[in-house]
Amino acid sequence: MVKGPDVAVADIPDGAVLMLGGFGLCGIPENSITALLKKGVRNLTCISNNAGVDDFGIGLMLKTRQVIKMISSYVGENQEFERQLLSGELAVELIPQGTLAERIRAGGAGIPAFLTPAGVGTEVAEGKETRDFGGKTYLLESWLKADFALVKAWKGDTAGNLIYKGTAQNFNPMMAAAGKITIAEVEELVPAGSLDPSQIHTPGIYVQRIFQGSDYQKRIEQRTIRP
Amino acid sequence: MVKGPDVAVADIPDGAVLMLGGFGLCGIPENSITALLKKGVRNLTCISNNAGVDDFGIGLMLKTRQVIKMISSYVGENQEFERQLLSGELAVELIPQGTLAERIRAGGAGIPAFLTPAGVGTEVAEGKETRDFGGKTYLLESWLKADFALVKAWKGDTAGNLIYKGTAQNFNPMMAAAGKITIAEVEELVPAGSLDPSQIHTPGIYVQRIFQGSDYQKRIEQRTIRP
Amino acid sequence: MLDKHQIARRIARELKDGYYVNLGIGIPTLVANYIPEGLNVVLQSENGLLGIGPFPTEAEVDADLINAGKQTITMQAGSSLFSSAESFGMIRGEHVDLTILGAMEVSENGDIANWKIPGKMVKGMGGAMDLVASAKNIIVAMQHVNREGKSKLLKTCSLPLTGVRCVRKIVTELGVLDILPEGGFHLLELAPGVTVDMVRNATEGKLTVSDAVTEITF
Amino acid sequence: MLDKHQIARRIARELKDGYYVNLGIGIPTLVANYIPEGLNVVLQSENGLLGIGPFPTEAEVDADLINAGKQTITMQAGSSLFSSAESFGMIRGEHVDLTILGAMEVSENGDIANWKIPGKMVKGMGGAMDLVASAKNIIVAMQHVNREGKSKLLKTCSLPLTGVRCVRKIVTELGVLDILPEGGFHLLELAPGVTVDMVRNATEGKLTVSDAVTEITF
Repeated sequence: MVKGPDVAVADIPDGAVLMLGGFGLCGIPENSITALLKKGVRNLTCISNNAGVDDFGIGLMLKTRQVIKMISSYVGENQEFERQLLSGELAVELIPQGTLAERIRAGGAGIPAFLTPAGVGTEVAEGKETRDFGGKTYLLESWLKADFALVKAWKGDTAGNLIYKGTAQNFNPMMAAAGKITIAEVEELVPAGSLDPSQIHTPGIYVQRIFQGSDYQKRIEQRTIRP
Repeated sequence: MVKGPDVAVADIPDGAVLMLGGFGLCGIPENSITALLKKGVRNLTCISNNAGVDDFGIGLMLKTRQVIKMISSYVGENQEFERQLLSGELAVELIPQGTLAERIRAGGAGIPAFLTPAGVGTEVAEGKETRDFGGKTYLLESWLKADFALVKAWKGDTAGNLIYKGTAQNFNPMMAAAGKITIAEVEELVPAGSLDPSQIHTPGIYVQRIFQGSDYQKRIEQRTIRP
Repeated sequence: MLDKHQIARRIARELKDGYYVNLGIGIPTLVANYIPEGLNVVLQSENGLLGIGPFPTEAEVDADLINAGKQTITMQAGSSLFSSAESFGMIRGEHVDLTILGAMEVSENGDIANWKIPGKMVKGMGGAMDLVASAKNIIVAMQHVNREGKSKLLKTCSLPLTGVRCVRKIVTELGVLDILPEGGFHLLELAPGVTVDMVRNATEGKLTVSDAVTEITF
Repeated sequence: MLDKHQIARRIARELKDGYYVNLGIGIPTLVANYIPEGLNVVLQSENGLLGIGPFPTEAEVDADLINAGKQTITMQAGSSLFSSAESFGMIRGEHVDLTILGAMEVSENGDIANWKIPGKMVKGMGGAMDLVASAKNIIVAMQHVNREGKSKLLKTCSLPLTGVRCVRKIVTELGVLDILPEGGFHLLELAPGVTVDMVRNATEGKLTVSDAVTEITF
């Protein structure tokens, strides 16, 4: 348990490799991102399915030029991102979403490489080893790990156990396991023993630091209403 | 939804490859095993972490000589098993427990092969491809699938969603995903919509047949009591 | 000619009872509006949900419940929520019965290009490469020709590929075409007011025509 | 000489606050009885539980709650339950701080044999190969010599291996020994009434003795 986001991210150094949970703006570690902005840490590599929008999420760290490389599957909601990419200020590595999810899962689960069919015959396969298996071709993909994983959950306990809400689970559980240091922020932090052990999405063993966040904005990208 | 275990296993043919959930006697598909005994299907290959005990679980199917091969990590609680193995009536393939779990998970998740360090330098590595990765040696292991997976859950709904109780989860979720046809028996079957979507351990997409079981014995192998 | 709603409506006829279906962004999303009465179809969202329900009312909107297009959604009875790793395990493991997605180009051997236009901003492939590499059955909803009137049903794709030899069926504004196992587009149905020659002119790749071409009616 | 409870008690001193620990069957299980007061140690059971509590009372017995030795157990506050795939992901991913297990033989370079005796019934390796291949730190609880008085701390193991170059520390009835990174047993502590010569005679593999060998006291 740590006091808050500023303490939680205090030792993240310039040049660190980070994982940030979330899909779009859903389930992103809002408080930790704010603390990283305040801290001003630079030259970050960010592994995250998306790169936020211009004025929220990882987009805020792009604006302040704290990120030098993004590893993502989809980055199409961000004009500042586009500008930096075209000007060469920012590097980007695009990975098929399922491969990204599985590479992170492999990082946490101690599996250095695995085979997947995604990307066979496309530019994603360039330079990668292929294997045939039962008449189908697969790519050998390697694990991804991070110096720090920043995840966001709905409820957490003092033992580090996490429960996510709705589709805010997404990349958070795999990232929690793949970070050398995992920092979890939760909307509600309860004493160990308050959560049902069979409903834990992320066991506490993966979480090194946990704090109760505040002022969640939970922005919606595509508010779509039924008439 | 099917009416009961006899209907659920009716089309399992002689020579089928089955997966059976459970760890020891905890979380085993008791009703489906009883139905297989009744049906008398033969020449089965059973993938299961253990082989039951002499008078319960898979042990019952060994007694009736319905099993020709076991694929397991630990089979040490069964005298009939020992007799058949030594006499050559039964084949056995022993796999490290984590490798077994991951190979089944890979089968369900469409990953034909992956690297694991378990068994490097031991007889488990014989004939297997090895790979060095970051200074450590790994074995290439392949996926496992089954014609039918027989799993047992605590609660289930008519959409096939499953929730396990305690440590009865074990191999059941991966097997549910790795069976071409997955048959789930549950202690309590409820209408779709009765279970909290965020607490589902096995999403219904993996389950082809579900029924409410009865007369669960839930035998305990090592009843250990605190004074 | 079909408008995008009619394309979606025609594709919806391919659904079968008990199907698990992944709908891509754009026209495919509209297919949900035309699921035939009485069919139990479960929609998968690759960000971690089985059982997408209708869009929410204003009161139901929940920022923690979105689809892969980042739209707010609701859940059906019998839904389940899970991680992206589990979700793509489902997809890669061929548990999803049908994938419906859009395309910029499709080739006569079933290659698909739908993620990148060189020289333009690259947004990323998202989950498209995983979906097309693993789907048991893929139907593409697309325009037959581009704005300049050039065919998008080609001998070989000119754009960077998303996947190879994977598309089975295409529904365009002009009609319904299968991709034959040996290669080649095979015209099955025509949109109202469309002739075989119109399809022939709009198709660069090899085209054969069914002996029993029918007109799509709604 | 130490009895098995004393071996467990000595090993318990290696625990540190916040450790996640996997305890093997036999003597390692007894370590749970000697966790020093005030230390927060979480026990992992590879069949899918973090936070093993004490054995249950008669009323608490639950067939659906067992440890990897198939014994009925309870859960601590803050426990979590999961599948075997997740459990071995934890183990393989080196999230468990310490693994304590038994052995039939250990070699001077840290190889361990504890799963099979050729010619006898083969029970299987269970999770032992996964545990020893991935543990950040492994302590072995074992007898220094077998019933015939022959050393079990060997130059090379004679039995089929469970894992290679993985054991870091051994606690036997005679004392505590490290395995040096360059190979060789290194005696650190002696059980009460045991001399260095007794250890030397009972150790077939290369043995060095610390300049500061101490006696184990409780």
